[in-house]
Amino acid sequence: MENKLFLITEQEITVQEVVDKVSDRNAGAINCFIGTVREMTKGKKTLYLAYEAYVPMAEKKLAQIGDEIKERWPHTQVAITHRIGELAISDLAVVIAVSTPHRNDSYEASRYAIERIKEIVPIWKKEHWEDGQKWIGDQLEKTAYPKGAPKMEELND
Amino acid sequence: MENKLFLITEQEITVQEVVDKVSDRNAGAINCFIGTVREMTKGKKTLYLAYEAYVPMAEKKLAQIGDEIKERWPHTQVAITHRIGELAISDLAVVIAVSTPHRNDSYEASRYAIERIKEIVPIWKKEHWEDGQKWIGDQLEKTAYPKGAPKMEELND
Amino acid sequence: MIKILLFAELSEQAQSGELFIEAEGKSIAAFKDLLQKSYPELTISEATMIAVNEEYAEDNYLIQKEDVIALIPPVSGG
Amino acid sequence: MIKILLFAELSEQAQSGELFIEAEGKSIAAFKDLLQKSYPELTISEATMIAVNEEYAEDNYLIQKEDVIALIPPVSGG
Repeated sequence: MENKLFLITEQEITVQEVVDKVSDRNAGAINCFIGTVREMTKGKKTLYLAYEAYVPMAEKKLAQIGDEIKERWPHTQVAITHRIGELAISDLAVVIAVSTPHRNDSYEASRYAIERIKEIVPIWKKEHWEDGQKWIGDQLEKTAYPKGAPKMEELND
Repeated sequence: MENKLFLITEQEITVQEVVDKVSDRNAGAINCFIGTVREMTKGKKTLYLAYEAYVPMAEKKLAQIGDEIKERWPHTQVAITHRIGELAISDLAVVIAVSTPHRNDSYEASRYAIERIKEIVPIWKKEHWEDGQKWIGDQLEKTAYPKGAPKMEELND
Repeated sequence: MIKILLFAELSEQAQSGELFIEAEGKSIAAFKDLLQKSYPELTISEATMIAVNEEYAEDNYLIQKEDVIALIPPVSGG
Repeated sequence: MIKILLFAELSEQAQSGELFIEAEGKSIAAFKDLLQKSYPELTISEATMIAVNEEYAEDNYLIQKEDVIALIPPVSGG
């Protein structure tokens, strides 16, 4: 089942694998966004991260994001893989691939996907620093849209 | 020399190879834009494309784009590979990888890169259709900025 | 008894990934109140979403016999 | 004689990737005029940029003895 378009996995993510899922003869552009584990955040040093997910619901919500994107940007293909478990610095946490006929849409749809992931997909990150650990919540500090979908201008802050 | 950050090549491009060049412990995001050969454009069917480049100058201009990006978005890593020669439908023509500490910058810097490529990098595309062929020029139909650099608002049309 | 799934901070607080509670017929809002009273160690807030059968539920939804409920604290994927 | 590199449509029109022309001391603008007169089959326009030694040149640049000139028609990479 590793060829699911919307996948939560404990395995390392291969960028090419996700990109290949959106390959399309009528795509002129593929945007691939990769979220990686960063070492320093506001002067604080991360040792490693742990991600946990409500896996079946998370995959459904990723698929919902794919549907929202296809509705807003027709003729688009979307694949998203999110890794869970323990991740080291520089590991890939999420890979979003979007193919579209024209390039601008690929950027916009990809950015929409990452913002929506941070709103509705039940995945949680626990940061492990030298001096402690903490489950991170509500990074966006804004309204959740569990059922509907936000307007693009609401994504651009 | 395949590990050059700014490369013109006749070989197939591997996405992972370009992405790996911008891997950075302090990157939280990598945006990877892939330009592919699209079959249908405005109802016209492309059979294949040929790209030609003034190779040494093209690599210099790609590097210049990298410098412009680092100046506008600090702590950014950039790698760009453009393929030349004959390309089939769905082949990768260009791969741009940009790593940044925060995700918004990765999208903006990547979009800047593709727009600048279409302005200043001496690479030319010849479309081969069923009923003819043509060197494509001036897709942007706007002012060239051979030495300076455009403002972001000029890129957003 | 209704099965409640817990994740992240909440499963650490409960020292378990699941709980069972008598909640059939209750609204989501009433269920949250009851759960908080029964398990004061759990951090349940306005921001804690409730999923029923893997879909976000409205506050006025009435819990059915076979429902699987999950507490969804603010998410932080990506 | 100055070496002129041609690409894309221009090299097809000239049936060659290079030409040689007497252009030392000329400005870029004068060089473009001369080249167009000498090779009327070439499509040279306002949009045709001139590179000198792999860098775009201004119209008033004066061509030096060892310069390598390239004609850069509107680009279409990406």
